[in-house]
Amino acid sequence: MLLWWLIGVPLLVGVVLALTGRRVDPLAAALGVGVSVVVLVLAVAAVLIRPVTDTTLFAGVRAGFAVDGLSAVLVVTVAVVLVAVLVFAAGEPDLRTGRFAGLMLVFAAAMLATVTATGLAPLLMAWEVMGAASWALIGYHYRDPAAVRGAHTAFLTTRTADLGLYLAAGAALAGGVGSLRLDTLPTATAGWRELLVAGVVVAALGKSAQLPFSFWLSGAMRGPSPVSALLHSATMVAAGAYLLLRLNPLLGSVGWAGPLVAWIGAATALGMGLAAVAQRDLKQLLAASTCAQIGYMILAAGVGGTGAGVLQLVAHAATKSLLFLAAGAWLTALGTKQLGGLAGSARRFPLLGAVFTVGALSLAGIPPLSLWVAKDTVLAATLAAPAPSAVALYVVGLAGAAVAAVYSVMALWFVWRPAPPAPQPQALDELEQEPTGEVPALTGPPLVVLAVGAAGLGVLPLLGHGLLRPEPAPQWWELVVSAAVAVSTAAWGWRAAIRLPEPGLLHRWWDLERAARLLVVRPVRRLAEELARFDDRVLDRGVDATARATVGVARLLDRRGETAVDGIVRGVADGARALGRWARRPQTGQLHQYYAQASVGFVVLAVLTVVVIVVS
Amino acid sequence: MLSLIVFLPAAVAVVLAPLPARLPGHVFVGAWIAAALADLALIVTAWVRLPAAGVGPGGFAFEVRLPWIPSVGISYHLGVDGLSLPLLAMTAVLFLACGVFALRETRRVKPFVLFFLALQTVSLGLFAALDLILFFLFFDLSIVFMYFVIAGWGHAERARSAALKFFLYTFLGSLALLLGFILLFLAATPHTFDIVELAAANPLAAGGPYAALTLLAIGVGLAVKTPTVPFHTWLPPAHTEAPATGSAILAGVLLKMGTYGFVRIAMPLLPTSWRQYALVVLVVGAVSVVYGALVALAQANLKRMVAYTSINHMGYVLVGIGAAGLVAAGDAQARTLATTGALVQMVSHGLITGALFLLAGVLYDRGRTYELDSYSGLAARTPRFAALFAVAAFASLGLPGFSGFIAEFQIFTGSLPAAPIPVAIAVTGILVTAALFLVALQRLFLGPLRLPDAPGTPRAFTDLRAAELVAIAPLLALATLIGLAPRFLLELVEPAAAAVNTLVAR
Amino acid sequence: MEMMNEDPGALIPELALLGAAVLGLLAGSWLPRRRQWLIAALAGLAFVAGIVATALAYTRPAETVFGSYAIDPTTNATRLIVLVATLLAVGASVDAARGQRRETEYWVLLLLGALGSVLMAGATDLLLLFAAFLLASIPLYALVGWSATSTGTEGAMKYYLSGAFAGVTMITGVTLLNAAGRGTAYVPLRENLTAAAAGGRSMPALAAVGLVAVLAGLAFKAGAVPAQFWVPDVSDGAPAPVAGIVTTIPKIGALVAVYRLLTQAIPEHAIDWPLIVAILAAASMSLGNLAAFLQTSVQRLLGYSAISQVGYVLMAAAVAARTPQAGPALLLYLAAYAITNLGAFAVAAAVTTPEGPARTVNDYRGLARRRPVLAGALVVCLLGLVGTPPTAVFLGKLAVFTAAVDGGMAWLTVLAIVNTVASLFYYLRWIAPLFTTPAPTAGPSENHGLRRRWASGVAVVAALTTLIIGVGAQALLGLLTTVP
Amino acid sequence: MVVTFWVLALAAVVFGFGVFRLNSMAQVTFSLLASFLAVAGLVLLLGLGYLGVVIVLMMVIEMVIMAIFMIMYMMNPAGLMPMAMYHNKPGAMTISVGTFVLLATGILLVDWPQRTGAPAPDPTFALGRALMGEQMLTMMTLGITLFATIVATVVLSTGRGRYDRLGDDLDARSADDPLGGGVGR
Amino acid sequence: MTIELFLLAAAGLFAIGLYGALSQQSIVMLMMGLELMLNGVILAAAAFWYFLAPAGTEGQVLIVVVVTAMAVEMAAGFAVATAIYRARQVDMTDGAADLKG
Repeated sequence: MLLWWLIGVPLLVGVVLALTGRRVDPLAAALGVGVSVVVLVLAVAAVLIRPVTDTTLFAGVRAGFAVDGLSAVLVVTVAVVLVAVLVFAAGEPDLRTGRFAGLMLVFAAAMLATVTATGLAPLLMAWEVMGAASWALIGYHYRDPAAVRGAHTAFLTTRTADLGLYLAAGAALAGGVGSLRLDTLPTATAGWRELLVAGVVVAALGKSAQLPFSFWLSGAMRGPSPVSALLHSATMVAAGAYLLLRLNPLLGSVGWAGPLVAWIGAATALGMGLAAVAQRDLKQLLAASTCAQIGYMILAAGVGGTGAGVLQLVAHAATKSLLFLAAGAWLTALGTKQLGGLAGSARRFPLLGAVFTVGALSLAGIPPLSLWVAKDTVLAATLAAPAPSAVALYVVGLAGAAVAAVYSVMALWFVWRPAPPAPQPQALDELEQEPTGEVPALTGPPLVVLAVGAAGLGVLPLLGHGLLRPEPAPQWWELVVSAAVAVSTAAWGWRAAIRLPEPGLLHRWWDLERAARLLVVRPVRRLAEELARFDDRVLDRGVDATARATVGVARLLDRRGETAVDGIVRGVADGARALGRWARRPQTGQLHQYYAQASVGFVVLAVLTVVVIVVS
Repeated sequence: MLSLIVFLPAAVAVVLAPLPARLPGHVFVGAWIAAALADLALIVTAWVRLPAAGVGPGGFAFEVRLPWIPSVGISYHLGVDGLSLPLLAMTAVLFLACGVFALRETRRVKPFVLFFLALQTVSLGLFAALDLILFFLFFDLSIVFMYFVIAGWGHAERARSAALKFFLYTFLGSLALLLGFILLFLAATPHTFDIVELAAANPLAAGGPYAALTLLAIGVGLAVKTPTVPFHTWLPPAHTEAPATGSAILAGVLLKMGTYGFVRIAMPLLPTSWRQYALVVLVVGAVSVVYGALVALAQANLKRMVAYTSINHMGYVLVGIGAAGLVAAGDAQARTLATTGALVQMVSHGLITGALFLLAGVLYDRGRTYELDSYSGLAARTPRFAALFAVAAFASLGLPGFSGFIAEFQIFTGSLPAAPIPVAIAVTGILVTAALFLVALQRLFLGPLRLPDAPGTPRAFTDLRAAELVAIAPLLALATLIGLAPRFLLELVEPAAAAVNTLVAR
Repeated sequence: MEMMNEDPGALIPELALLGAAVLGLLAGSWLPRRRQWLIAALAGLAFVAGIVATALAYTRPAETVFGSYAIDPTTNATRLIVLVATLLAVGASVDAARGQRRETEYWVLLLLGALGSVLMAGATDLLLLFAAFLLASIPLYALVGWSATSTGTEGAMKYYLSGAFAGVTMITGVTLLNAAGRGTAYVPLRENLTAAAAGGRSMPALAAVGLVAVLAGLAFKAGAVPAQFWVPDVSDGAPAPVAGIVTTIPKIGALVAVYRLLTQAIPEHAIDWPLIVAILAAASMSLGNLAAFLQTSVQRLLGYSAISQVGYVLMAAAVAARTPQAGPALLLYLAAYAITNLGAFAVAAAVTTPEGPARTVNDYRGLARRRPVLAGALVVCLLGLVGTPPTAVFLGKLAVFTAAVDGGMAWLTVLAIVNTVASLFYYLRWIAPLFTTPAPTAGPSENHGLRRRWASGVAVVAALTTLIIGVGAQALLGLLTTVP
Repeated sequence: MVVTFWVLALAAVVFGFGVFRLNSMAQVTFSLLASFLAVAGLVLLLGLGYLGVVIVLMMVIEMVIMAIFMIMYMMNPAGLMPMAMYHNKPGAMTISVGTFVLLATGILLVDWPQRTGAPAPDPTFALGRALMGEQMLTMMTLGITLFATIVATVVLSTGRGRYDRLGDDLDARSADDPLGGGVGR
Repeated sequence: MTIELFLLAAAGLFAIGLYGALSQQSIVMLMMGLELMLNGVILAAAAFWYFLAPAGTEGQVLIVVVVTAMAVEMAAGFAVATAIYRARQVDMTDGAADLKG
């Protein structure tokens, strides 16, 4: 029951808010925050009580929800970030609408359902709703074509990957797992299991914006910052990682899955980190960084380090949502999120500057902040893994950490750089929105809470137990090495920040989107148009063509020249008309011609009959 | 009881017929709404009482069987089971919605209402019929009445030719169907047209070319009505030219007659051949799915687009029932899922596409065109319309939480074991549908506001009126209900689907 | 010479028609012009009496009277169909014939024509068949020319000349069959032909030529290819009720005669007559349907439709020896067609324009609003001719198709299906204008012409009957299924 | 016998051909009559005396009537002007010659069976028995047909009926006829 | 004097008659063609009777029927010719060809 409340309350309130229209707008923000607090309370209760529900969904297919160790962490994380984000959003004037609050709640419900689902079917349901909610939230400013385009890209890309889950469900059924329960999936029969795993992996990579799907996250940055903070840092993108962590036993049951996933994670960590360095738009930088950081979770999942992955997830959630919210606050206040335009912003809004610094340093992996611990835990798990390429993965991971330090510090350098003496009026043209010049008071508390989390969550392994105390813990030397790498590259980054190159390829996120458009979208559109033309011209006119041929024959027959068939009715009708004309020709009105035709008819018939008799 | 359900609208039509046409339209529409409500109430009663009727799997409830032409084995035989009852309910709901929607109809209201009442009777009758000839009777009459609706109340002169095409094409299909029925009739000893008896006797159990021809005739007949690629070309013009309510009924109810025919007639009565050619059905379904979706993507006309998505959605149904015939490949649970999914898809498509066509009608009413390019940014001007349309679009693209997902998920998971590659290809259909609906939403509602300024657009571009809202919202609400809590429907459908599969597997 | 059954009591329906004709002609000579309707009443009475007598005699065992006339369920069914159809035709004609100077003769000719049609159906001797053929032809020539209009007379001329030619062909065929089978009565004919077939191919070939020639005559009566040429011209030229009569009444007798001749006189193994009939069927339905496509004159359209409908009936005849369902199917179809076709012609007789009778489909614009009941009747009749359930013709088609498939002629059924769809096209050409608004130039069309109540009434009755038969077919089918 | 046959047969065919070759109406009619008479002769030759005579009588009368009609309607009653009243001659010739060739082929190829039985001593008596016996209904029907023919020909050919002559109520004192005579009252 | 010769003569008459029926414009001339065809039929019927089945009477009755039919058709033909002459002053079939198509 508790679980139904946990999912149902935000869902229902969200739907009602989203559909009621503008009448509820004045109340929306408060209602949203209130419900999110309720959700937090319910989440905490759920963690304590650990409820389990299970019901039939389809014939033999179960729909179950449960809170266990892994989901407990996620439920609380989601709830906390939700509260923080909604409180923050309450400060933003154009987000104080029923639509926004409602969609956020719907999204949260879907996320909560995703992480508590115990079966593939309910997971897929929640998973897809999450995608749709993200579409609506990214495209919140629906008059902005870029936002809408970003929303489309995000939804369609993730849905493409989601097809993997549909296939996985079918494969599971075919493999003998009729109930589609997650914990029984590894028992699927061999051939189908491979398909199952492949489907799950693709879906997870897509949702988590891993290579090669990362590009959608770039477009998604056109959405409001709180959306980015909730969806594109803490929750939705992490869902893919969550899925792989959750299905770790399944990955383990197929030999190639673990290494593949691990390498994709590592590659994303490094590759998207490099892309982040090339970004000069703060949100784009953060987005690329998100891909990279989630790469570590994926890496952890690939090497079987569930605990490490969860730790990274939680730490990253706090850190990144903090950073996004800060970026959003600046965007509101200053009207820009370009690093160049943010000069002096940290000095102008000291609180923002402080929390942003905490977050960025955590992101850079500077000890003793949370991501330093988390990342090292992941790397430790990597080293401990039996995979033959463990060392290589470790090195790539470490390189990724170095890159992370560079871009984090680069961003810090820009925001702390002294402001130009006076803002140029012409610079207004470059602004992305009207600056308000102030940061609402409401934004403070959530940022502080998140900053505390970003700084302190690294202690979790010391306090926690079970999942939160991942084995193996990083060796002391590992911690030292990574700290050294982080600090040194950070120092280099601080000095080189202004001079860091922005190669076009990296700036454009490795041209992944262009590739997708070139390889997938355009061919499909072409195909669609061709088929439509085919449909109109060929299928529909197939009969028409026969008709035209018949008309030709009719003309040939009729030397006097029949008037062309006027095509009021196309297709069959045309042909039939032509035939009809032809069939009327015997009816000349001349009796002697009737006689002649009838005689010939009967003679032919009689001859035919006799021939049949003689031949037979 | 069933006879009452089926013939109540016709009876109302008979009562209305002598009234002078000069009476205000509300009188007629009101009577229609009342009839539809009463019918719906009766069907709900039947639904509730169905468990009490104590019918085993494969059995029928509320059966009525009267000799009609006993010397040739034709009887007036009605009955419902889990296959037909949901469709009956869907039909009643859709007609009710259309009735409410038609409150704004001003053109020749009396015959309009009479035709719809007649259509309602034949639709309900078809889904309750347990005799091939009775089935054919309703099948054929549905074409006749729909012809008059399209020709009489469609858009301008082109409607006439679209209606003609519709009539000729589907009539050809119906006659192919009749040929198939005759072949079935002749195969059975004693000769009979009774579906239940034929299913029990399984006269063509041996298969062979005769049975294959029978299946071909029936299959083509139903495929035209469904329609599947390549028999679909009547559908887009018919939809484009039909009035909104006509389109809703055409897509929502009449298309189901084809797919329902497959599960009610082709599968149980020709199991051997069905198994033999199930892969063909499945592939035709998969092709329809992908083809319909892709062609819809390229459309610039909203109604044509929705029409093509209907081809796509009906393709899923074929995939599901095709998989059910691949007995050797899938286990019983998978096949039940596939068949159940196909049945749910019928109900779901009826509700969702009905809503979409009614919404398209609203658009036409305001802007006098279906061209997507003529509109932009309507979300600001008409938020309620935009919201409902968005919901309908997402429901149609198979988003979880709506009935479409419940159907499609079951179809995919249930069919994949049977034929992985065609089904995997078919799955991409949901992606293309997603793309096309997003594009449509974007063109219509997002971006800067732009309205068509053709001379035929006299009135202000208003948001949904109360009647329109009351007509459309319940359809989507039902689709959502099925999407979130499908058990009430599945409890009914699953045993029936399993029973059909048992018949197919013998 | 063996004793022969010469019971005139078995021929009451025929005698009733004859008696009414003779009495009518005599009485008509002394009746004032306005009182001639009494002859119509007399004719109606004769038809009703015939129907009653047939109904009473229905259960009597089959017998042959006068050595050449079979009174069996087939004949009885034909009697019923012809009598009912003619009764409808009387009703449809009243408006047109009422008070005309030759009204008496109209009814007399109608009675005689109907008598000829019935006699054709019952004949079991080629000579009687030919005599009945003459009787079924001559009065109808006069009926077509009865109105003495230019087109009516031209129609009469073409009808007569076609008929004369067909008659020559038919009697030639009778001669040849007589030579090959050494007899004209069906039973010995069959025996002798069977015996002759064993002795070589000469006699079957001779008989085959004869059979084709006899079928030519019957095809003329039925309006089948290749003796169909008169049909459109006559139905176009004659007044609507007469056109309805000539495309309906003789057709019934002729097709039953075809059926009887083929099944009773010609052994299938000697002559491949199913092939001939199938070819005739295919040609008739295709040609009739195609030629009807572009017609705008409704009577001409119905004329072509009549040709195509013969094709469907001939399907049943083609499989007559192969399946027991053929006979009932043929009769059922004929019954359904007769009523439906007369209904359609009755509408054509009832609708008028300011200039006179409505002749083209455009004259029917807006009829649905002007006269909804009549328009409804027309829609029912036309859709009935297409074979839409629940009309009578649908059941006829169902039965015919079933018989054809059962008789191994599925290809013919497929062709018939394609043809049915094609026919829909031209029937819809007529239906569609009913629901459009009339052309603005047309004035108020309520006040012109006669109130053709009788024709309208017959149209409605025919439409209702076709629906009633369609729904309650068991009663009719019960009468027909006793046919062997 | 054989000579008679050849003469009569040739006469029948040649006179028959003459019908469509001669120019004068009178000649045409009598050519046809001659053809009929030749056939009647052939019938007589085959021992059917009664029928032969019947044909002769019938045809003489018929041809006389026909001659009258010819004179009534045709443009060239006495052969004063050449007639050109043909159409589609080549087609007609092809069809008729083709038909003849086919018929002749058939006649020559058919394996005609042996004669079975012998003529009744008095064929005319046998004919009478048949007409009164098994063909009675045929004869009755032909009788009715003659009745119908009378009615039909009157309807078709008379321009004026009793109501024209005697008024709508048939109560005129004297018939209103354009010419005198007739069965007036 | 064999059956073949009789039949050839009959066929000749039939074919000549057919030619007339097909080629003559005048209604009366056309009817003459038909008569001539019947003439052939009479001859054939008589021959069949004599050479094949002289014991039966069908052949004779057939000739009676043909002769009657000739009379009936002639009468009807004249009536039709009169009627059409009265209606449009023509006696040619070509002149009455309004009904077509």
